[in-house]
Amino acid sequence: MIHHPLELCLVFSSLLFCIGLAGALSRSNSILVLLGIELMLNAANLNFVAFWRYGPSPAPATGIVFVAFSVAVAAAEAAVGLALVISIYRRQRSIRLQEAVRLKG
Amino acid sequence: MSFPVLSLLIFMPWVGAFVLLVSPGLGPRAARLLALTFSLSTLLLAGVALCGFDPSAAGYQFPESHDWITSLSVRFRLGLDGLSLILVLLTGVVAPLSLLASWSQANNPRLLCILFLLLQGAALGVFLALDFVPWFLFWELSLVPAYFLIRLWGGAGATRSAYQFVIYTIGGSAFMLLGFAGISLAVGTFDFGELTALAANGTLAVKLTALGGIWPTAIFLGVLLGLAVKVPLFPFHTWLPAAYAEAPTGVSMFLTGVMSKMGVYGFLRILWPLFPSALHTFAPALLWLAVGGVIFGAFAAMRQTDLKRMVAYSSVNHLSYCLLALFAICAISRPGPDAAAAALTGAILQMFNHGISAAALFFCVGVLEVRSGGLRGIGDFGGVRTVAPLFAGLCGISMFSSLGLPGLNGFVGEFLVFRGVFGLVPWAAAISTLGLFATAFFLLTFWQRVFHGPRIGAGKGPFADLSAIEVATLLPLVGLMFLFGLFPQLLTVLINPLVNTWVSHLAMP
Amino acid sequence: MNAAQDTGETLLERAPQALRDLLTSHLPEPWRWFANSLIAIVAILAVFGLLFAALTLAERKILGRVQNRPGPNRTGPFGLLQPIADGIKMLSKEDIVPRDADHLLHFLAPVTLLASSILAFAVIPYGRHLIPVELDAAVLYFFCVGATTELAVFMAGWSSHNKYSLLAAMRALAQLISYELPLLLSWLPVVMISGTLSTTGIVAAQSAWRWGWMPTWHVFTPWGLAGFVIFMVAALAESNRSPFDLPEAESELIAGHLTEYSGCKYVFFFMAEYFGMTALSGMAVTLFLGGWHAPLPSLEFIPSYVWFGAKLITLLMGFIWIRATFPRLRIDQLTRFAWKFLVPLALVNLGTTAFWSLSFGWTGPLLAARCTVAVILVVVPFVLLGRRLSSGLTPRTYSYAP
Amino acid sequence: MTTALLILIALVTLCSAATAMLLRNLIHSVLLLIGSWIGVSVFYLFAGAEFVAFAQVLVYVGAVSMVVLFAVLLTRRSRADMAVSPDTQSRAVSAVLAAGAVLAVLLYAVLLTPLPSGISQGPSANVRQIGTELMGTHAAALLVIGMILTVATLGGVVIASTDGASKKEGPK
Amino acid sequence: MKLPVHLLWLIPALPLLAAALGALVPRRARGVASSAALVTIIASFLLSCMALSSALGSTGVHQVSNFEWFQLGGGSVRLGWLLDPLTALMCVMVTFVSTLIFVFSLGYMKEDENFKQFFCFLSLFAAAMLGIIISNSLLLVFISWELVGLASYLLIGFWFTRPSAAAAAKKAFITTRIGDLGFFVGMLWLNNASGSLLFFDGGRGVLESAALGTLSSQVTFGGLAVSTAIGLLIFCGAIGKSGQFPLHVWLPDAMEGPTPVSALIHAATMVAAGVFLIARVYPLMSADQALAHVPLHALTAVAFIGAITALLGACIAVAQNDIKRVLAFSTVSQLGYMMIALGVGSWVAAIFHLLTHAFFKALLFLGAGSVIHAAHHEQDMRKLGGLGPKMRVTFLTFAIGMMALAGVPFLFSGFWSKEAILHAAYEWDVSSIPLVIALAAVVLTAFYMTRLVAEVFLGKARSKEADHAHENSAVMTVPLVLLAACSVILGFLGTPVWPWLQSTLTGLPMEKHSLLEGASLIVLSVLLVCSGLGAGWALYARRLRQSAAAEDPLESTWPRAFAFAGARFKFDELYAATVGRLNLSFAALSDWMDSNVWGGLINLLARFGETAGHFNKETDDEVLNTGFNAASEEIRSVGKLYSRAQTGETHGYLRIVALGFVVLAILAMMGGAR
Repeated sequence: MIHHPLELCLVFSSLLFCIGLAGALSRSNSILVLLGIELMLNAANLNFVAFWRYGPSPAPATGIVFVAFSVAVAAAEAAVGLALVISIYRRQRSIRLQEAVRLKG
Repeated sequence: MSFPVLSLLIFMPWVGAFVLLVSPGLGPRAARLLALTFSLSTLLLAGVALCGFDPSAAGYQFPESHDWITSLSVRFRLGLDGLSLILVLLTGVVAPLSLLASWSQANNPRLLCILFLLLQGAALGVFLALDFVPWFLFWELSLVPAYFLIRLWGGAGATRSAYQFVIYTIGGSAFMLLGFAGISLAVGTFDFGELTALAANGTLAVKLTALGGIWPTAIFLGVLLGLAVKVPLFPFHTWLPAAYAEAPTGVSMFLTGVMSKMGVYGFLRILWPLFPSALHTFAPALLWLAVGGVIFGAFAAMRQTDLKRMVAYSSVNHLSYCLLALFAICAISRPGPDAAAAALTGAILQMFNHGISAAALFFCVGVLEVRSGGLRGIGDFGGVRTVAPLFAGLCGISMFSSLGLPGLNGFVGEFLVFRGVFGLVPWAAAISTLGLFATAFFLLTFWQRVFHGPRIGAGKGPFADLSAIEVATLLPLVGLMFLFGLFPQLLTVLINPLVNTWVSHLAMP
Repeated sequence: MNAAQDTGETLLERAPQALRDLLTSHLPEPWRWFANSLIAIVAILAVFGLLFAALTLAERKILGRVQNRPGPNRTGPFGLLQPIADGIKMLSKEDIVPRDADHLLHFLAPVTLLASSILAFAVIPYGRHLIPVELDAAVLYFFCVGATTELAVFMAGWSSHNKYSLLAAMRALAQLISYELPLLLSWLPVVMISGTLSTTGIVAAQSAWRWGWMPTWHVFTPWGLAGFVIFMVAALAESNRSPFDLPEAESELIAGHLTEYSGCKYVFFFMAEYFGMTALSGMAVTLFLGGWHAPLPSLEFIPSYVWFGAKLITLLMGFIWIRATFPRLRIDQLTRFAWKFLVPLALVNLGTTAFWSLSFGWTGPLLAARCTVAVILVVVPFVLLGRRLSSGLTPRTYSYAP
Repeated sequence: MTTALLILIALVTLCSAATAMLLRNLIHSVLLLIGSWIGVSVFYLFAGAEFVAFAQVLVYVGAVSMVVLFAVLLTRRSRADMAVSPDTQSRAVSAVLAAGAVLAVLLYAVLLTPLPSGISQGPSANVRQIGTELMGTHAAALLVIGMILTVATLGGVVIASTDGASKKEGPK
Repeated sequence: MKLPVHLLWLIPALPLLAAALGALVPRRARGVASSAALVTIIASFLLSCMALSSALGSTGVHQVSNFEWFQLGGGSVRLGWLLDPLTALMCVMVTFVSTLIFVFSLGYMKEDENFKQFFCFLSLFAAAMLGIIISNSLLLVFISWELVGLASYLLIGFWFTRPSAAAAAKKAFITTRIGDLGFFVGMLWLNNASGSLLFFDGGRGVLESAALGTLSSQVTFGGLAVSTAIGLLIFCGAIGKSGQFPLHVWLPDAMEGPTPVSALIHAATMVAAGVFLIARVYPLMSADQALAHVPLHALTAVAFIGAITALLGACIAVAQNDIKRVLAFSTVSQLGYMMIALGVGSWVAAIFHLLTHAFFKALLFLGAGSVIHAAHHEQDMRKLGGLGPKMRVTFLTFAIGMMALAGVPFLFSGFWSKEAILHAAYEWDVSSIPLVIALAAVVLTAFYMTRLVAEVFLGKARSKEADHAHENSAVMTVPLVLLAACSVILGFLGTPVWPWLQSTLTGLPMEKHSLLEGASLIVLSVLLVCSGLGAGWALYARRLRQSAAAEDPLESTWPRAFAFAGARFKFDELYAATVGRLNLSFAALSDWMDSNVWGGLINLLARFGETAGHFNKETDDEVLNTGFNAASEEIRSVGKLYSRAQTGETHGYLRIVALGFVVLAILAMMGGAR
């Protein structure tokens, strides 16, 4: 069925993405939601690399560069996101996402 | 293009305002010093211009000309002649001193300085612009900082006065703008030089007449109204006492020292050259108004119990002398050259002298106000001379300068105005001498009530004599009073060629 | 490998290669690769395992001498067999796991740690031809493997189900993360100058001789010296060595996150610490001390791996010396030292390096200027930051219970 | 053989990710996720993207995981609480449905799109090239990323710092 | 030694310098200010003597030195100095009297804290007066004239903490300024009519025949010659400064100043200025004399004003109780004399009287000052008395002054100068009223001076202050003695027998007359003087006042008349009721017009604008906004509906995003399929 590394990568990344999505959608713990999103990002990064490596018109290093950026942004996102989580926790002693519905502290 | 000294003159204060604007962390003292430095730049650059000024030439010097709105043939033209130079010098003297007078203003000094510098730049722009559009822009721009200065730092009734001041003035200017729109429609240019030339050979009048109907008269009256409100010409003066009285001291100094000259300047620079015949037609009536300003201004001042209002009314009286001179010239079909020259010189000198002495008087009232915690009624003081002899002395000199004591600057201007007007319209001069009497009367009453007699009211408490900064504010003004009172030649040499040109133009038609 | 003949290397230089080739040359291609790797792994494990044993002994002996006592001297001649005795003792001890512990993680933690520290050895060039894995991003690999140790520490602390272990693990993590930054920043200049992340490339960049005798090791440049010092300080902290050994601080914390470990697992941690120290030293040698290059052209006849070993052992002795010399820091002093001193210094050092790199073509008097400026750029921040760091520090006053 | 290995790794990665999403124990979740991140980085390695692979491990394993673990430890009240209460049935179902729909669409797209036959000899980018690319073509983006990271760091510190909040609320 | 005319400016400049110095030095530098004032005034006196010698060397010639002050248009404004015997004599007199007054002030003002300022102002006063004297331009005269006004203002109000002094100073300045306005207009007119303000300018000056001819030949309103009109306007200035009716009211009030100031004002500087001015512009004033068909000659007006003033002053002086006020009204009266002399054509006699009067009036005032100083500032002569034995020098010198003023024959200067005036009036053929009035005033003068001396110096002390009085120090008595000597000697410069002064001033050869010419007038006046003295003696010296509260003999006889004169004929009240009220009501009118008419118009306009705006607002509110409100209500309800989706539930959002992605992807694929 899978006869091409690109296809493999794409299927893999799709699955990874959907796992992340399902996690983000289903879990109420905001940390886990964030982690799900990180997974989705990873899946996207994998696509970058896959298309860079196996894609029809490979460019010098664009895919890698984009992954590098993406990783950096993911790190930033994680830092800010988790800081927010801590802040939310400090306010309402819980990190359940359903309870974080008010903008006002 | 040579060194753009005039542009620098105008924009240096604005640069200062900008610098202050972008440095919000500045301490009040630093902000004031910075503002003072930029304000003094005017004096410095005026000195530069004075050095390069050719006193024997009548035309505009240091010309600058840049295209601006080509589709409307608007140009950014600047030029300097004797009249402008004198007023620029006046601004250079009064503006830093006004700033110095606001030195102790603790309420947001940075903003105050910014507005002051904006005001200064706008006033300089009015004195130097030679095209109507930039001129008018500067003219209106000067109102904005003035409004805020009065409104934010003024006394109890400042809001209302500031409103009245701005609305009244803008109302007048609106008519002027309309008038110039009409002129532009008729001849298609905004340039003062070109317009003057057109007016001199009659083309302007012809073209305006071509507009038909009452338009030529309406245009003239529009421009007249705009300027008359600004000067102010009696009876358009009612905004003035309120605005001057409610403004903080430094602002009053600047308003009376510089801004009130803008109107007279407009009369000399715009109305007179552009509408000689219309002005001639209306001059008899206007002459009555000017006489009315002289008399009623002085007598109304006599009734004031608020010292600032009193000085403000004396401003109405003094500025009316300038207009009296101008209207007297216009009222006569062929004025004698001597009398006309005396009247014109007198009017210009009177502008300068009034700028100095009225500013000094406002400052003195401001000193009283500060010492007494905001009181400025004539009955609130007494015997101040006992405790503050230095203040009394300097204030007395300012006062005598204002009432035209010979040896001080005020006399020269008034004498020349009267000499000229008497040669042109004797009855006007004779009636106006009543103004001289009334001025002496109310100023001496002021002096007697406030400085003489036993110590009462605010003079009773601890009343400090002038501080160093206050002396530094007042002393240059007093020094100038003596200087120009004894050597008027210093000023007349600058304007003689200009006056001669005007007089020779008068003789021609 | 063929180039070896061209350069006329000595037999000793090629000996390891030759030995390996002798063993694997007859195998088919994928197997040969596999066998080669296996040999390399075995060699590394053997060499560094022995080194570990020797090092523990040496440390104990040296510490003993420094503290004016004999050190281990009962097992074997001069106590030489002490490491073996220790090993046997530790391995034969009971492996105690707390009842509430997360068993899987409790087991995984030492394994991960040991594995990651061994993995770090993969990219260090031990000699002219002795490098297990030739990687383009070798330095990056080295440090990304090093990052895994943090994970292991956390796992150890958390899985023990002991609040003191957990707290200690957090403290250790704080320290590791704090010092990871100067560590990474300190070698960046080297990468900037040599223009590669490959360890062989970096060693090659230090192969020249200035004036015919002076090695162009990075440590002999102003920025290199600063980088080296920062690197070594950070390495001390990363490997939890004294004076930065508060995560385990035997005398105060009962070994911190290792409290609940015993027996074999404890040995793993112990080994991992020494392996990590060795690997970092090896990396320092590679990055700053010219790798396997001889210090003088005339000494090149000695095989490169000997030189590498010598440098490595020198650095390790330095570690031990420092441990014997300095007292332990307090945790606030520790983190402050990292964030307020090392990180800014490393950042400034990056700037210095940039200047160095930009002024590459300068000659004559300009060269002197280049050196002067670089030295100033290194020394002045050092002095200023040092003054800042030590300002306001007064001897702590303790209030004792009456 | 490589493909088989890859598929194996992919399966392991996916399993660990899925398990991580299902587990109640957050710490285990995180550790499993770390495993899956490493798996992804192995994919990178196979694709010849060494630099990205190592960077991925460095960032995710070395940094993100640490931050997450810290966050987990800082936001729990008790050990019992760490086991997150089971989510409502409906949300789980809807989540799976949504994810399934997305997956269906993606797989449909991936599998039905004709891919170039044969493995192209893809580019191998060494670190130097990447560096040149980063500092050349993408210099602006690099600067922006640097800015974002700085701001994120500072922002994280500001948001998470206790100074402001402790005054208002104080410890419970 | 002669002083060239172009250096004449040194004479006023030196005291001016002292004034400037006095203004700048600190208050405690008393010695600096006073010595500077003294030194400069003495130097000026010496310079004046040099000027006199150079003027005497060329009598009848007006030496001038003109210069340009500033350029004006094509021309310029010029000023100049003038040196002729009139100038020189006046300079000498002013500087000499000033010197003595300065010296006297050293003693009189010793205790005052503003000692320094006093000398500063005194110097300014002297400088301004000298400026009037030496100027060759009406403009310069006017300038100095105003400065005299300023200095008098400062000095009269010197004790400014007293409200009465402050008011008197203001009154003096304002009253004289009313006259000055006339002067100012006259000057403008003169300038306009002749094109110049220089007196002598090589044929082009206004006092030279060409200009005078033009001026007198032109006719203005009322048939007056232009020169008459200008002359009368200039005379207005003189009326103000010289305290002539109707502007004499300030002069008695000016007694509020320190006594040396009064002496200076009354003797040397201020009041003399008016007389001097008329004498200076005498050619202009008399230019219309040749015209027969004019309704009024300028000089006629001068003569009548002078006559009224002379009588008025003398009458009021009789009823005054304050020493200084008696002297002040005597000055008014004597100035009237001088004006009579000017009016009847003998400006020389006027100047003669001016000079002699300056000395003896200075003597009298300083004597009064001496008394006041000794009696601790007690000025009411009813409370004094018996000072003669205690203050011999003062008494003797005061008596000499009194006799000079009263015109006691032959020995005293006042007699000769008054005779000259009476002769001139006698010879005037227009009217004899001035002569009659002058003779009447002679009697009154002798009478009130006798009253003054008797009340102050004779009898016994009627108060504690007077009882404790004793003679002052030499610094105050020596000037008195010197002035007394001069009051005697000066008269012999202008006797009919040897009229040196007259010939010097006019530049004509000396015209000697024997005393017998006009002897009848001399006899008459001597008789009148004697009757005045006798009446005074009879009423006041024979029956000496016993207590301060005792009634005056005249008062008991004519109480209402005495009270009316004592109240100065209620001029102040009259002015307050007429001019003052007019002034105030006009000011009130101006103010009312301002706030109600002009301001009201503007406010009306503003109100109109406001109303328009209000109307506009109502329209907006009612008509336009209703529609907008309805529409925005719709929008808002839609928005509310939409906002229900904003739950804050992150999961919900994520779900929608996922579904959205699916929908989009499906759409894209369907699009791709098509």
